[in-house]
Amino acid sequence: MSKTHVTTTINGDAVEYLCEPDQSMLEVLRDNLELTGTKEGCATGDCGACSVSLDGRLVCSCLVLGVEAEGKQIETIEGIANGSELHPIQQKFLENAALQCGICTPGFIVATKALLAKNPDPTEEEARYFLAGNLCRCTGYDKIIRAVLDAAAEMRGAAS
Amino acid sequence: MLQVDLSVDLQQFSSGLESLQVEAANIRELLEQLDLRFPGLGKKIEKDMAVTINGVIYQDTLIEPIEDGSEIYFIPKIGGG
Amino acid sequence: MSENKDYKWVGTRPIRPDGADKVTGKAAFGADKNLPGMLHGKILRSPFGHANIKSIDTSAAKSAPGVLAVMTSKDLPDLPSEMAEAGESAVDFRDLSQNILAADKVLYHGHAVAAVAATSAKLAQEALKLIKVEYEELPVVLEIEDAMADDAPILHENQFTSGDSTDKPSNVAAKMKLPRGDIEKGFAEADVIIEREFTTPTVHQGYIEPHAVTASMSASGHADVWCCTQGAFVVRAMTAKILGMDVGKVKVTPSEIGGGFGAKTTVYLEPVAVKLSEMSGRPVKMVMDREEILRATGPTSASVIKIKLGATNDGKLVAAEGTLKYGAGAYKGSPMGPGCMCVFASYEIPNFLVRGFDVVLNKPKVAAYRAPGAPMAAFAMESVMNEMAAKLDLDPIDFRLENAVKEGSVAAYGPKFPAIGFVETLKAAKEHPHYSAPLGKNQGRGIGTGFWFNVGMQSSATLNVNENGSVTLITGSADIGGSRASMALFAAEELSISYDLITPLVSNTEETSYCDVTGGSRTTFATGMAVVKAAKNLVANMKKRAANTWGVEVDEVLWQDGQAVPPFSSGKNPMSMAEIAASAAKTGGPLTASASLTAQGAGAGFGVHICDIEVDPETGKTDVIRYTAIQDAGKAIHPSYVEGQYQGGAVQGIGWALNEEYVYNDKGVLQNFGFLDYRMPVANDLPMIDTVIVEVPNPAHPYGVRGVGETPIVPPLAAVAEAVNNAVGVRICDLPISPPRLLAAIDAK
Amino acid sequence: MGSVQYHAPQSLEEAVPLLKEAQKTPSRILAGGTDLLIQMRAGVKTPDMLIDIKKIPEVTGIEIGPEEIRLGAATPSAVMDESVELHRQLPGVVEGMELIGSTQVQGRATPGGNLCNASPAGDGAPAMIAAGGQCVVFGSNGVRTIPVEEVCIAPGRTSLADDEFIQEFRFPTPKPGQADAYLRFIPRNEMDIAVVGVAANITVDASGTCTAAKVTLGAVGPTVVIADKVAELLVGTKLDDATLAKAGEMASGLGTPISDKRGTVEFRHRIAGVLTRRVIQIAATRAGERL
Repeated sequence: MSKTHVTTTINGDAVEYLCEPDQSMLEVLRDNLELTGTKEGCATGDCGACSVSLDGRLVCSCLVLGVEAEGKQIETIEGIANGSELHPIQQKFLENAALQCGICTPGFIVATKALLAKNPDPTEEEARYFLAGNLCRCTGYDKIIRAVLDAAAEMRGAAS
Repeated sequence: MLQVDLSVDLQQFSSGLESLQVEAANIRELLEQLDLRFPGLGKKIEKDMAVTINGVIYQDTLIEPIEDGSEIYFIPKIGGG
Repeated sequence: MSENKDYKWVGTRPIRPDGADKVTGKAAFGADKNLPGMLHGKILRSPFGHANIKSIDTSAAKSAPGVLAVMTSKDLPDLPSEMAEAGESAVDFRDLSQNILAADKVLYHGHAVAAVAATSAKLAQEALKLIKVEYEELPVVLEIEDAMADDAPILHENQFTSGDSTDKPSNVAAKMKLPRGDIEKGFAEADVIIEREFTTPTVHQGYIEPHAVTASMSASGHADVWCCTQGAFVVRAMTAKILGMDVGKVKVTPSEIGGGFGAKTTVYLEPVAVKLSEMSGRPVKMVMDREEILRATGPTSASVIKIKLGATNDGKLVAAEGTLKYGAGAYKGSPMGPGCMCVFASYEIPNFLVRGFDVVLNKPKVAAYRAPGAPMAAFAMESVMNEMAAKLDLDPIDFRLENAVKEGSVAAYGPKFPAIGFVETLKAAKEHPHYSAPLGKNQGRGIGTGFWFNVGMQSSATLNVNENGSVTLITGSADIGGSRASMALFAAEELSISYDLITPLVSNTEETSYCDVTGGSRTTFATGMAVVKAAKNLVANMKKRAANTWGVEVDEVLWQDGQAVPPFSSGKNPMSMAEIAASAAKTGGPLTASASLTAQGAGAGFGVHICDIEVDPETGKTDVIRYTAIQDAGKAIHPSYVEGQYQGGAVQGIGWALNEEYVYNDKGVLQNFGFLDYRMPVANDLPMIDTVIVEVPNPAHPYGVRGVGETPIVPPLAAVAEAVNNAVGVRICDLPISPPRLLAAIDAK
Repeated sequence: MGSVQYHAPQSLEEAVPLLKEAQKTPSRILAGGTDLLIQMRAGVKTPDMLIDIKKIPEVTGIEIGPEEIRLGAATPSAVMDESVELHRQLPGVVEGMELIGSTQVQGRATPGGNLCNASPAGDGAPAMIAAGGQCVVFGSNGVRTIPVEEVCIAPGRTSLADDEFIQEFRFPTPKPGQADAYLRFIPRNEMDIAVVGVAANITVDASGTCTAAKVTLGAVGPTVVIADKVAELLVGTKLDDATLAKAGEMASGLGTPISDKRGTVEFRHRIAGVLTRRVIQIAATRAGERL
């Protein structure tokens, strides 16, 4: 049972870890690195709670192996805020009451950041389509979608 | 005097009697009186039922005062998700 | 709409106190707790839907690498069959214990049989394969009507229908009867009678967070339990009872909870984790995977409900008959009772008869799910109400207004209603622009209404004033949907200080007084009541401190804007809360106030939903295109989270109506055990969910609050079905309205 | 309990010894992993060795030439979706891949992986077959080329040997007047497995007459059904409503679908007809726009 040594970058920090070759990135983040902000809802890629960005690409960390992170850049929910200053997406989720229990929230915020990087001015339909892989059982999505569109407007305003 | 109506499920204790009048100043006294008349009824209510006084539901309380002339009905306790 | 000018804080929408931790990933949920030296526990589950357990041999597993403990039901005390209070409702602890680890029989596929604790989850999983269980397979019974048949396979040889004088064991655990008037006479008076039978499938609450616990038993026999639960005190009571422990020796710390909807009001893992910790001498963590959750936790009942309804031509209901059969899963205790009490609760009907049946099946034991029993009952009754309105050529809202219960109406379940808001809610729906908006081709609109009792139960709250005048607010009520914000708003309003000065906490069972579960839509109502009461005690105390400082009579002191105000004649300056707190040492010691109560007078909640759908008539696919949820909240303390309850409940109901269902094979094996095929609504299945908060104050609450969490899941099922009917002209009585079912119905038209 | 070995060869050459080893050791090729990792976790697949091919330059990327389009087998569907030119040339092939799973899954899922998972309901294969796709199969003994339809031989089984993987797909670049489309039916709007999927690749001339056609159906049989009879029916017509209706009817009778948690036999037949009609219409409209 030899473990593999992996050198990677997580939220801008150079990180090294040992993992089993069949450990998922989600397990590595949560169990090996204690980055528990990334959540497990299904471990089959169907709920989006474990969303992270891998080399700028939105993925479910449960569908990535820890060994695959070698030499890559990973961003998790822990890397979204700038120190103690919330990212506009985080702020808009709070202002719009876009969370109830909050378990899906990290995944939604990571996914929203990926959406707005790709499409700074999404329509409601585009936002719903892009985020269809993130399940929320509490909110009915209404306030989440409003927060996403609100954050997009704010970020466009800040950029212009 | 309180007007007490019994649901079908409780009438097994009262040999089918649907309603009766009881003298009581609070829920504890009411249940004691019912148990005296129909052994087991008061205990059954205390364990499994909520008491309604003029339509207001009281659950898990013995001390609630009851005004004279009130209408009393018992319903199963309610939980929820 | 809900902003009330009389209040400074109540009715506003501040950011929730726990929000920043939840958007940054810092909030600790059930699976986020780790302890040094911790083991990982896994459960061996039944591969059969129904079987006798002949033997279990755990010897090989015990000596497997990394394994420190293996347990079966033999390691739990043999509890007598006994109904006992467990916080929210009565449970039979023998059933609960055997559901956690099967004793002589497995009653559903996925039923827990044994548990292993090992140094890693992987090793625990491997060790499960070494446990040898000898089963004797038995026939399964999955459908309610089959289970009630004379020749049905019997799940429990010692279960007799409660109230029946028979010595024949039955799958019918209990019956219920609720009569009024004379239904024969009533139906004889009716001009129109409609009779239909409805079925609803087994569905799951679908919370995203898996059940998770970390437990540590100390050498002195004191158990420390961290878990995600709707009620830490209930976990404590159940764990102690199942393990034969003193409740005072069990400490339960609730983590943040990632959704529950009723299913986290019971225990599955906690007693097992504690026992494994005791056996191994190490902390034990257990986390379910999604497949285990769907196979062995939650769901709510499948139902078969027959409704016969009679009305006169002028739209008066004269008679109703309802037969409601609910599947309980493996052990007795479906929500048959509340279902029967709800089914006719919204209307004045002079003659009715309701019969209920609680039926056991080879499926997981049902758990509470948002207004337990009511959505199925309302699907049936509201569908018939819609059909009746159409037959009588009446507007469906007018027809309901004609028969709606109001203050003074005698509820179908017995008592007389105090002030309620059904009529106001119906009127708000009728006036809403959505109700009269034009529709396109293949589109249809439907309405449904919903009722839920709401409950009070036990709560307590403590306010500790810090030396700068800020306040720590402690309760034991799990916060699932923003309740800490509401608690802080109550305290801010009562103390008339800034919301930001209040830090509301959810504490563990050893550091706060008893609170029942967050369920029954009770937290804002009942725990809120305790916070208000504690705050009033605190204000009284602070006025006394100020009066003593000034040497004036306490009843001369006013509390205004967060300060004690002396009588003008005293010539003294007002004392702020910070000043009173700073001088507390000299005026009697730390400032603290607590209150506890069994909250009475929970106000019934009524909702009306308007749903527009569009059907693809060639495929049977249905899309919800517009939706409005209107409900009486009594008083919305934090309107955003009230709206959130309406929206979330509506969408769970939409899922129930359109696509969610447990699909079993004939051996009782669930086929759709993941989120891929258990089809909960995703973001692009839905439109925005508009809301209207109606406020008819609950006279029993200091701020008029009614519970709001459960009612919203009640109306959607019938609203969606009626919208489909109005779009394509077929009345679906069997949920879900999945594309194959709808297409077949369109074909059969 | 043995642990899995993980290898990520950087080149085809580096892969050769690993593929040789794969003839002796139970192994799986790892591309996007969106099926494989779930199957491993569920204990359905228990390889002792994983060969991650994503670092081999030849297996990713898109090249569009005048005669031929090259698509690396391990190109994530999100990358396919972002290629404007691929969308223009083979919109149906892109549609098949971009319908798989969520945005998150799109970031990982690959056409080669989708094909080799050999699910009867795989969304990738129908349009790739309709587009006349060929697979370049790399093995420890060299390279061979086979049509896409020859890869899947049964649910979960492919014709590839233990020491082979798909390196890339090659499609003839569509001619003027030629276009494709893919439609599937799912009960929700996202995140489901196809109940039925249908692809059409249609060529029309300036008069609107169909000169060539290929129609393929997924999830109505153990492998993709190539509806040659439907294609024959279309050629020579102007794809008028009556022809399309007839094509739909014909498609309804094809295949040997099963009843399962996702749909019934009857429903699958019905939907196959509806989708066939609709997808031909879409492909024909696109074809007309490319004249």
